[in-house]
Amino acid sequence: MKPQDIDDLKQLIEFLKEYQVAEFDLDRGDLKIRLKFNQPEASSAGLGDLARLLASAPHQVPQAAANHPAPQEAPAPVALDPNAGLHIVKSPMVGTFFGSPSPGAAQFVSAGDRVAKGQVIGIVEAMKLMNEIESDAAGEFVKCLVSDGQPIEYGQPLFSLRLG
Amino acid sequence: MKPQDIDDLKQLIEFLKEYQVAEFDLDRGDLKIRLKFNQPEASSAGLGDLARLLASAPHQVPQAAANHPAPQEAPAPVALDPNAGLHIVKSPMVGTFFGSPSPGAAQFVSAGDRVAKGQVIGIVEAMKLMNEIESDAAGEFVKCLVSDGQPIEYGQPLFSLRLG
Amino acid sequence: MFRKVLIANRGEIALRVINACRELGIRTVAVYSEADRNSLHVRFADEAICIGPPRLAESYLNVPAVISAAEIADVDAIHPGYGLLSENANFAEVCRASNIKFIGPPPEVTRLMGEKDKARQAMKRAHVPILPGSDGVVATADEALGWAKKVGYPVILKAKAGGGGRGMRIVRAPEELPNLFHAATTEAANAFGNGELYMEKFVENPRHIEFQVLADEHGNVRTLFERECSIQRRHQKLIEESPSLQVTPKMREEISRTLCHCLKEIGYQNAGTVEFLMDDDRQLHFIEMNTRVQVEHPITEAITGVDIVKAQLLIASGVRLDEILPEKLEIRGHAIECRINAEHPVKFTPSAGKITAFNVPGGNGVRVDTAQYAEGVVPPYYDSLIAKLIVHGRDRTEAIAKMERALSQFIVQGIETSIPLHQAIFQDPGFRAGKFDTKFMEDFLARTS
Amino acid sequence: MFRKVLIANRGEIALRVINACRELGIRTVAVYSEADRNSLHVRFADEAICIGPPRLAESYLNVPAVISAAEIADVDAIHPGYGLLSENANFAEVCRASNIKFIGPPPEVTRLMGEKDKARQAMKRAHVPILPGSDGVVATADEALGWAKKVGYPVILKAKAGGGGRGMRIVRAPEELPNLFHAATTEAANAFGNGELYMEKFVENPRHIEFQVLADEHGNVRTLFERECSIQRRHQKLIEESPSLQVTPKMREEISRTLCHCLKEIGYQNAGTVEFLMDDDRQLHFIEMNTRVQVEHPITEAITGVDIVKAQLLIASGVRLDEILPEKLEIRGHAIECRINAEHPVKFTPSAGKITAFNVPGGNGVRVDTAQYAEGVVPPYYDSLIAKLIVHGRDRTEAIAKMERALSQFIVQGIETSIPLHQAIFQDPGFRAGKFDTKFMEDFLARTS
Repeated sequence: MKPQDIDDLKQLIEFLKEYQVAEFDLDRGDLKIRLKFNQPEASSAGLGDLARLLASAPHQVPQAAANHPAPQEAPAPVALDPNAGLHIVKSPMVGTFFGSPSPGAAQFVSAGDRVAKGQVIGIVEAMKLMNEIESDAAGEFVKCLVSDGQPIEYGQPLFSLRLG
Repeated sequence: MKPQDIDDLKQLIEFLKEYQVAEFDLDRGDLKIRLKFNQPEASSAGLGDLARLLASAPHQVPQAAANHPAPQEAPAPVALDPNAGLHIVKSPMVGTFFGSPSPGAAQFVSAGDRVAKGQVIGIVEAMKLMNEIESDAAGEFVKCLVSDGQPIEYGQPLFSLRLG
Repeated sequence: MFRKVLIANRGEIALRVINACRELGIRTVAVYSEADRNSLHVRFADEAICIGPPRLAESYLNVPAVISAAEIADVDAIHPGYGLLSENANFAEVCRASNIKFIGPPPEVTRLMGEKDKARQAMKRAHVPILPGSDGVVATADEALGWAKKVGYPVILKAKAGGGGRGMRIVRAPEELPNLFHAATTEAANAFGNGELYMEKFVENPRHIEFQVLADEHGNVRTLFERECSIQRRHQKLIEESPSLQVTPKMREEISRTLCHCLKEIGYQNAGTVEFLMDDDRQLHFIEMNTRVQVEHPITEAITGVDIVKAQLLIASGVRLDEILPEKLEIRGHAIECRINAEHPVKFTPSAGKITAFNVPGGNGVRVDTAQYAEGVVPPYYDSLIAKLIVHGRDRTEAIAKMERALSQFIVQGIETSIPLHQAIFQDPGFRAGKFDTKFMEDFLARTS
Repeated sequence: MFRKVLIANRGEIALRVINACRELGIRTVAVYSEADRNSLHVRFADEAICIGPPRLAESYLNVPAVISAAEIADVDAIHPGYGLLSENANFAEVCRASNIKFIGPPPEVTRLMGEKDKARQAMKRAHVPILPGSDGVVATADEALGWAKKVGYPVILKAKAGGGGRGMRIVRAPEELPNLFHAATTEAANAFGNGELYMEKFVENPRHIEFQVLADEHGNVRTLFERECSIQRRHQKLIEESPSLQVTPKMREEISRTLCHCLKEIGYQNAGTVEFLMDDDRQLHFIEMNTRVQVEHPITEAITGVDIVKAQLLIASGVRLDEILPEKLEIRGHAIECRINAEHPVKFTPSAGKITAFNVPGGNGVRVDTAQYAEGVVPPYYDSLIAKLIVHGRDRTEAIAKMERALSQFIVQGIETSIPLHQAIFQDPGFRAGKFDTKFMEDFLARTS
């Protein structure tokens, strides 16, 4: 295995872990991977249900004000996550998201654009201040995960990039 | 495998461990990896403490009345149990134990005696009635586990026998 | 005051009594079956004695085992809780013979109240309103036809030794009577070993309203107002509240005065509950008396500030009522109780098993009486009640809001509970408006299923 | 009434406010740091917004983050709880500028009470008894020597911007004064960015007694009697009770009347607590005012039947005090609170970590306010208070018995708690007899260590 392969694998596992994957099989050409994470639940069968219940409770995003579009659902379970393998830029603050410098203006970035680290890719308005959101990595811009005028919380995923 | 491969593998396993992977299979050309971590007991350590606390709480034998001898402690944990390997005759009722038919009389049985199934080996007084306790097995009488006049509860070990 | 008391019960009421004893400085002895070894009532008593295997008849209902436990633990008194041996006059007699104080009325009174036809006559003599009906036992179907004609259909035949709805038949026309009479007497004979019946006028969809009483051993009787218990399913109360919206201050005052007089005559002692039906005209009619602490006693505690279980202990140790109760009792606010049962909220099938998560609501005006806990086990052998959730607000509106808030925070995982059912009832406009009678649950379940 | 309220706090007080809102039909928005994602205040709010990483300054004390959350959630009002932003006048001003109602007094009043020397002067003008001391700030050590001579040693130097014991020095003789003055002013400057000091007569081992007040926005002020909070360790209260055994009805009446007059003059609004020292002669002396709900507010709720947090919400929405409080407030029984902290009961070191078992006591007269649960985590970043155990009895003796019973049933495993310390204090004859002052804990720990 090449170092690159190991790195790739690590990134994969990190990713799987982050998304709480339990088992993972891959069969592609000559490469087969099968992976299964420790299930804390399984070993302690039924214990700590309340804690888990809380951990898995749907994330209550604030109800949007009248003039806001309906808030998106929290990220879907991993198995269906279209962001798998992508780098996620998260919001460093609470506020209202805008993808363009002013109403009607063009979006900061569009799908397929190359994005440099530090490049402004969105705005979060908080207390009437427009805070520029810079990309924390370089790569190809894949998608904006929130919509214009949407209320967002600290740590909420805003964009996906393909690194490199 | 080259040292670099080993190092890579070590790094991989360390990594897997850190991420609490339970099992891992890799099959690539001539390289096959199958990995499964021990289920750490630690993962359930500390869960359900209250239930365990209750299960292990010292058994509160009633405080003896003035003329009763002090109640014995509940049986010690198994590892130290001097009755290990012996058959235990338990009390079928709540009451006060007597090892002889009347005060001053000889004990029903003594250590080393052969005991037949159904043989009376003690008395439990309950509501002024003397209830004869019969051995539920045949064997050699080893020991009486309670003392005369001691209050006993349902299911409390009374005698130990060596079966056969 | 007693030095040491044995609690001949299990679950939340055993813990309730243990708490009252501990707060009065009385040493406590729990008894338990093998199924309850890890119960909180065992853990929180000063002493605990295993009295038998899980089956009720061999443990909690096993009189010799309970008395033996009391003797070896050398207790002064036994508190029977509710259910189990609490209304067993023979048990109270054995206690007396064993020189152990039974915390409840004397066995003669328990026995009188257990013979429903006699209790009815005793109340009638004391001018407590009763339903028209037979003077005591009705020996034959023919005699029953005569009474029914006098009383007017519909009538209800009830078992003299009755309880829990068994040995009861509603008769709507004379031609039905003979068959129903025989069915009832057979059922009563099978259930209670006594087939004797008596007859009452049948009230369609009454409300169930009961009065809490306390009587000391010196001839003093007081009532602690009423409880409204109409939300029930198959004679099992689900929700109780106090005060009742239907009882006026004048009715409360009149019934209380009559009851105090009557129970003094009878020689009643300790806590008790007098149950009434309320008809469409808001008239109350005595049906029976429960001679022990009631499951729903905490709502009365909430609105009066009186600790009923402590009062029981004090009364049984000879304390006079005027030392236990304030001179003037007042109703303060409104209290509601939900009985949280381990059962399917729709199918009502019991749900025993291990509780995997347990979060009880707390905060202002919320009381929870439970012997359950996370990792605790609900054994399949006993009553399905696992917790009582009691709220106290300044008025019914606040109490309802509080109950809704508390129910939403009462989390029980691993078993099914009646919590979702309670939540649904609290959404019902009829319930919220206080417009309901004992038919409420039947209609509610028909509507929502 | 408000439609939607944001709760700018965490832990039990956040849940307390959520409960009050829910019971009033107000929608709730929780804010939380990443460390509190699985907290009950997040779970039981209608909406929840993550406002930052665990560190207080970046989340719960981050004014822009809290205000942004309020804006995106479109709330009418913010309840600050206690601690955190609750006495931050700037935060209250930002709320006002953002058109969000801050549930508390106007920022001007918060600021006045935050400047301890000015608060003292305001109280003095209104004839609230204060300790002899300087007229406002003492600029130099020389000036301080002059005041000290007038007041009489021992005196205490306090920081104008003070709190938590910082910037304080007791001076027992003139020759000590200059050095202590400089130490205090330096400490105050470092702690509060303001080195200004004022001087008061120092009372040896006083009792700490505080009065709960409620003021509406129409000029009406009422007091809800006093709380006794002398059981404290390093200015951290451990046990509070109400009423105080030391306050006579006459004192209660007089102080209440003076406070109502004074707070009306000042333009006080919403809930607040006026803290006094009581000296050996049972004289009360004002020390400071807390302009928010107090940790120990539930004991006042228990004895008065008033829901203080609901009162805060109602007042802030413009309701008049006479619609919130009964015409006549009475003290009913006796209430005691124990603050259950996640800390070693002897060493007092904080004990963060996962709670593996959690059984809260229940039953008659027991209230638990907590946001913790089995499997919950106590993060290392915040206050160590994990639960408040409040009991209410007909008198102090019953309340003590109830607390002992409840403490013995409060089981927390996985972390250390102060429960064993509380149990030991309740065994202390001095405490039981009500004979204690603020030096109690120091003596108690010396005796028992």
